[in-house]
Amino acid sequence: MAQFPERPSAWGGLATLLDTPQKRYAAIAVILVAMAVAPYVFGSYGTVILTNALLYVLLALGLNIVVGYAGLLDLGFAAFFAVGAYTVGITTLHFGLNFWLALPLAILLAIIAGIVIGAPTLRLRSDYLAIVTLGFGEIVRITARNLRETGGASGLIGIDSPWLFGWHIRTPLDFYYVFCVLAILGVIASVRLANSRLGRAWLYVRHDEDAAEAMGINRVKVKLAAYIVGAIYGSIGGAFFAANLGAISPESFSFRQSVLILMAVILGGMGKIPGVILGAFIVILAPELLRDFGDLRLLIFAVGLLLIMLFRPSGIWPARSKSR
Amino acid sequence: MSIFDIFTNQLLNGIVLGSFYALVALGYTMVFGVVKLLNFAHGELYMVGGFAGFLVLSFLAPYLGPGWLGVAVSMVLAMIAVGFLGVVIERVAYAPMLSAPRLSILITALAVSLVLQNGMLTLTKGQYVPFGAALGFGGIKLGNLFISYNQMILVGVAAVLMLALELFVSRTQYGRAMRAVSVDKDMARLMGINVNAVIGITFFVGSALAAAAGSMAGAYYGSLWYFMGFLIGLKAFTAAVIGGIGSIPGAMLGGLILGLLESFGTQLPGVGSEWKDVFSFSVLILVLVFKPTGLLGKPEQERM
Amino acid sequence: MSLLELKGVTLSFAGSKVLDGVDFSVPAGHIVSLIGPNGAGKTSLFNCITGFYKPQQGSIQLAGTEMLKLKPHQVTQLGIARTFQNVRLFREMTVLENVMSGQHSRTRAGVIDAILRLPSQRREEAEIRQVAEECLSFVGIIEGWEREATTLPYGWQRRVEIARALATKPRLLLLDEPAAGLTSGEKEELIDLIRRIRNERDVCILLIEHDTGLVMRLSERISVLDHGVMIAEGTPKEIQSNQRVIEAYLGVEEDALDL
Amino acid sequence: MRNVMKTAAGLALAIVLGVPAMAQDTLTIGIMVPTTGSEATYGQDMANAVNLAIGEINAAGGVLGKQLTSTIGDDGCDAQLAVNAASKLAASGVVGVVGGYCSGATVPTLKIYGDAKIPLIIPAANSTKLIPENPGNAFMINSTGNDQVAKAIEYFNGKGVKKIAIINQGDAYSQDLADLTKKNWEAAGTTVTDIEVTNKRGPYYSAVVTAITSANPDAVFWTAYYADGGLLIRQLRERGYQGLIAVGDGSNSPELFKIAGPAAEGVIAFSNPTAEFLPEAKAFAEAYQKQFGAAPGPYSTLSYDAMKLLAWALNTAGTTDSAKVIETLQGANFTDSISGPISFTPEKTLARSNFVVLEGKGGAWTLAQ
Repeated sequence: MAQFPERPSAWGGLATLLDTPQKRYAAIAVILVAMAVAPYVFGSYGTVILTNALLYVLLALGLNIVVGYAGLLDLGFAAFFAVGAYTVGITTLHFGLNFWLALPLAILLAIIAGIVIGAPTLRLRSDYLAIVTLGFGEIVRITARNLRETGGASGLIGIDSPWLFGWHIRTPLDFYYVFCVLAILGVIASVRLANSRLGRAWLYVRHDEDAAEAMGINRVKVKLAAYIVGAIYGSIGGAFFAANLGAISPESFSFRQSVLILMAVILGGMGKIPGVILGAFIVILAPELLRDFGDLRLLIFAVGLLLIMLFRPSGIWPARSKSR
Repeated sequence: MSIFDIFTNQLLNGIVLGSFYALVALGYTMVFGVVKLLNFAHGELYMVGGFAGFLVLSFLAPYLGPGWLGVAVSMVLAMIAVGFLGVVIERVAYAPMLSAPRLSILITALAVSLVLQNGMLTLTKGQYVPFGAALGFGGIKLGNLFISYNQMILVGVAAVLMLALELFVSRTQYGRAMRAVSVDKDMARLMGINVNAVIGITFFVGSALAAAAGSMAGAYYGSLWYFMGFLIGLKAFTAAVIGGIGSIPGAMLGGLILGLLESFGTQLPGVGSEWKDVFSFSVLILVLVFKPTGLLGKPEQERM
Repeated sequence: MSLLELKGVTLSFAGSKVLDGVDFSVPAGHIVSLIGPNGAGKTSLFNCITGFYKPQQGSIQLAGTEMLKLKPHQVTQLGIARTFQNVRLFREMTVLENVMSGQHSRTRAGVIDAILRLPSQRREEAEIRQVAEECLSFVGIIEGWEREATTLPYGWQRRVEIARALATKPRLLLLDEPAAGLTSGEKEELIDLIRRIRNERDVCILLIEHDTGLVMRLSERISVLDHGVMIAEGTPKEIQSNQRVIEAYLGVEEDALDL
Repeated sequence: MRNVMKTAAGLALAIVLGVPAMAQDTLTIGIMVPTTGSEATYGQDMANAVNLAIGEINAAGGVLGKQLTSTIGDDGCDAQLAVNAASKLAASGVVGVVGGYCSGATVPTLKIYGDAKIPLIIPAANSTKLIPENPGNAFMINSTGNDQVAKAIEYFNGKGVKKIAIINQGDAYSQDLADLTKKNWEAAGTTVTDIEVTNKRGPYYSAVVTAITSANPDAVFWTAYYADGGLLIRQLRERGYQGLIAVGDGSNSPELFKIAGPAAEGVIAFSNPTAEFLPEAKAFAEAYQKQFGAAPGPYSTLSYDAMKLLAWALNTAGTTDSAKVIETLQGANFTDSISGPISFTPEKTLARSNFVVLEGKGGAWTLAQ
């Protein structure tokens, strides 16, 4: 039976490449060491953009659950990102809440937001869902812009960086390691979900809603679960984003942001974790590496994006393993 | 101004704004109807249309003058040019993607829109470009309501274009082919319809309408900017969905409704210009919750 | 006693009646066939029973529980499983994963269990896997579980679909033309499989089938649907000699000739 | 696939590491402005002006005997991009940075420049919220919103304005200015009939215009930038609004007249001193026009001055040592600027308001009264 293709898994063929535990441990060790030493190799600027890329890994993994696993087109993912960031910003600034208390609150609010917008609309066909999520994203952004509590268009300034067991997470290097940990946790959770009852249900619903329902799967409930998990990822990313920058404003949560995260998911290879990680690194690093081209850099980036999509429509990460 | 005057003024504003939205929404809806693609680059075609109109006008102005004649001719030429641009984009970027996952085409469309936008940024150095039309400020005064000739012509042209499109789709051979392709591509192919040609025509017409709106907006409002397509693209998409994406009358209705929602939203106490977009998007979401296929969208096919 | 009981089920699409006051029942422990010419409304009836279509009138009960208002997944939870006329396995997923889908409604684990890999979740996963493997073995697929399901030969795909339905632990199994596209050898195996499902797993069977030979050999009761109306019901023998049934089928053939 | 990735990674490494390597006989100035995104227009204007100043400084012998070069860090008017840009500038060994256009994007960069101890001169961003975040190395040479509002209210009172409508664009700068105006205006017992917010990027202001005119204010105050301001002014006049129209310093560009046309006649602007009407800045405006083919933008003058100020500070301190340069800036009394003398308060904001009132006449700005 070996000559038949294996189905693409969340690992996107990586499992066949690393087919023994030894190889797997070696790969993990290499990655961990690389992550640990990267700041010393790439310097302070490199650390900042790597931190940024890791944030996008987290966000893209979250959106990947919604788009890649459950097949729901979401054009307003930045809204959950904003919910996390603003919850932390408002509660720590206005109510003097500790960051670690604000974080669960941010997650809770993101869950509520996910349910409020998802429950009535997840029945919609994907194109309609796209515009609903887009509208929701804009509603969140405009609300943040108009309210006094959110600091209006100037946003919130002076958000304290958190302490963890006597360690003040403050410098770019500190945050780099924090985001490393977040990204690793995000990957682990994503993999575990993919290989679970719920993860399979997302794929069933995505591939054939009718057949899934005939198998006793409540498609609305399952989709809502995907939506909520995505929201949680987004809000955790937002919370740490706020703590890292110390200042947030509505412009960081615009449609552009949602599109960038979506690009990361699709560019690398939807549904495949290495692909999503690769995608997140590309959307962040490419414009940075092109900085020396000045205002041409976004044009070059866009043309590159177009070429990638034309030559690898299913994303950069190979869809199937090479060994057939 | 009395309440009544405000009402009629905002009604007029809503209709003018709605005509723009409707023109741009038409392209969205046509392309979606035929190739089931959300063409995110559509707003950028509107922007390019504006610049094309400007370019043509700056050549023609010495001969035809910067008045309505010059603007009309440059609008038509801009429509043709951008129509072809639409066809080229379809051929180069979308046609190879039609068998790819749908989300990938979406990203391709976003990439095309980024290329157009940033290409224009590079060309114009990000500057605002004055359109250079001189249309005058004349108009008719009815009590407290002032309707400028510009507004009348603008709405008139939009109406004529939409009517022409409706006739094109319902009466001509191409239109029938277009509808056949939108229902079932493979069946249409079996019936001997040149599906690629139909898709090409659809892109041409849709892009030309966006260009018409773009150059009219340039002439009417007086300036162009590389980023001007973004917001209207978003709004037109919204309008198309409110009306029922894939439905041509739906796009017109959706455009008008969105225009009116924004105008009256601006005036409503408690909404105002601050919250008007939230207001419009909330209405959109409500419409979809209660009428999941938009106002004039075809009911979803029976499942199974 | 009837396991499934339909009374006056009426379904119309855009004004035209697809099902018109259908009364129908499946006695417990039986293999029942639903036959009728093309377009008689057989699949529509299946879709009504499984909750995909919402009949305008009538009542559908499973062992006394009214199901008319239930959604498809709730119907499955109550104990009705189905296959589809044109096999609908989940693309890009393995045979085993396909069959595991059947256990979804019988298990609980959620997001947190999955992320934390709680012992209860691991136990449940093992159980899901075990049930799926058992169902696959039961339908005679003992290898190739890791293959992508849609790459299997057609006859195998049909059996995977039946295994998937069995994994939902049904009381009643609806098979929509299970023999379509099978070779004669495969049909023999199918007859055997269906009998085993009923005998060994105590699952009641309702099938739609065009292969009259297979229907006559397998069924204990047969119901005949024509133009949305139930025109006959009885043992295979009774149906074979029923005048209305013969007319219904002949009528169709005449229509066919007109074409 | 693996090889491709290796190559890509190697390339990335090379580019990232390659940055700090540069020649020793030049000094690099960082320019942090948006050159992409919705604010690219203004960012370009500013970068142009800085480069113009650098050209002049180099022609006059450079700084500390070395020639200046510049590197642009595009902040896209976005907090995240700004942090990236600032980190890159900080890591590439610049001796000072001129920049900061969007207040929201500038705030999170203060920490980075502060940690790297790089002198930062902010020509445009002037939100009062920058002040408490300043680690001590940033100097704001644009008067803050408070100064502008004071000037505006003084002017409105002089004209007997009782009811005013304020319009902003929903960004940090224009909203801040609108809110400050509203607060101070109402504190003086006068009324604000209407606060409106328009979308950036959309020329459709008719509904807002109707909303404004229906409230019948004596004056309309546009607190945002010239491009959309020009369109709004056009539409206000086209719809028959007769009252006073005033604009903030973001709209003081002569480009306003190109967009608004004759409708901009008589429009009042509260402005930092711009080039065209200052006799001493005429040369600057001409040089700018000659080099870039366009008139200077709203913050071009200040960006030019910022660069000149930085060069002066470096020369005066006699070293590129940042502590000395910052000390020099703090004690600066710099008069070689076209927007008026520059000195700083202990908070490192401009010591005196340099706001003036301009009036649109014959398609250009002139000093009012």
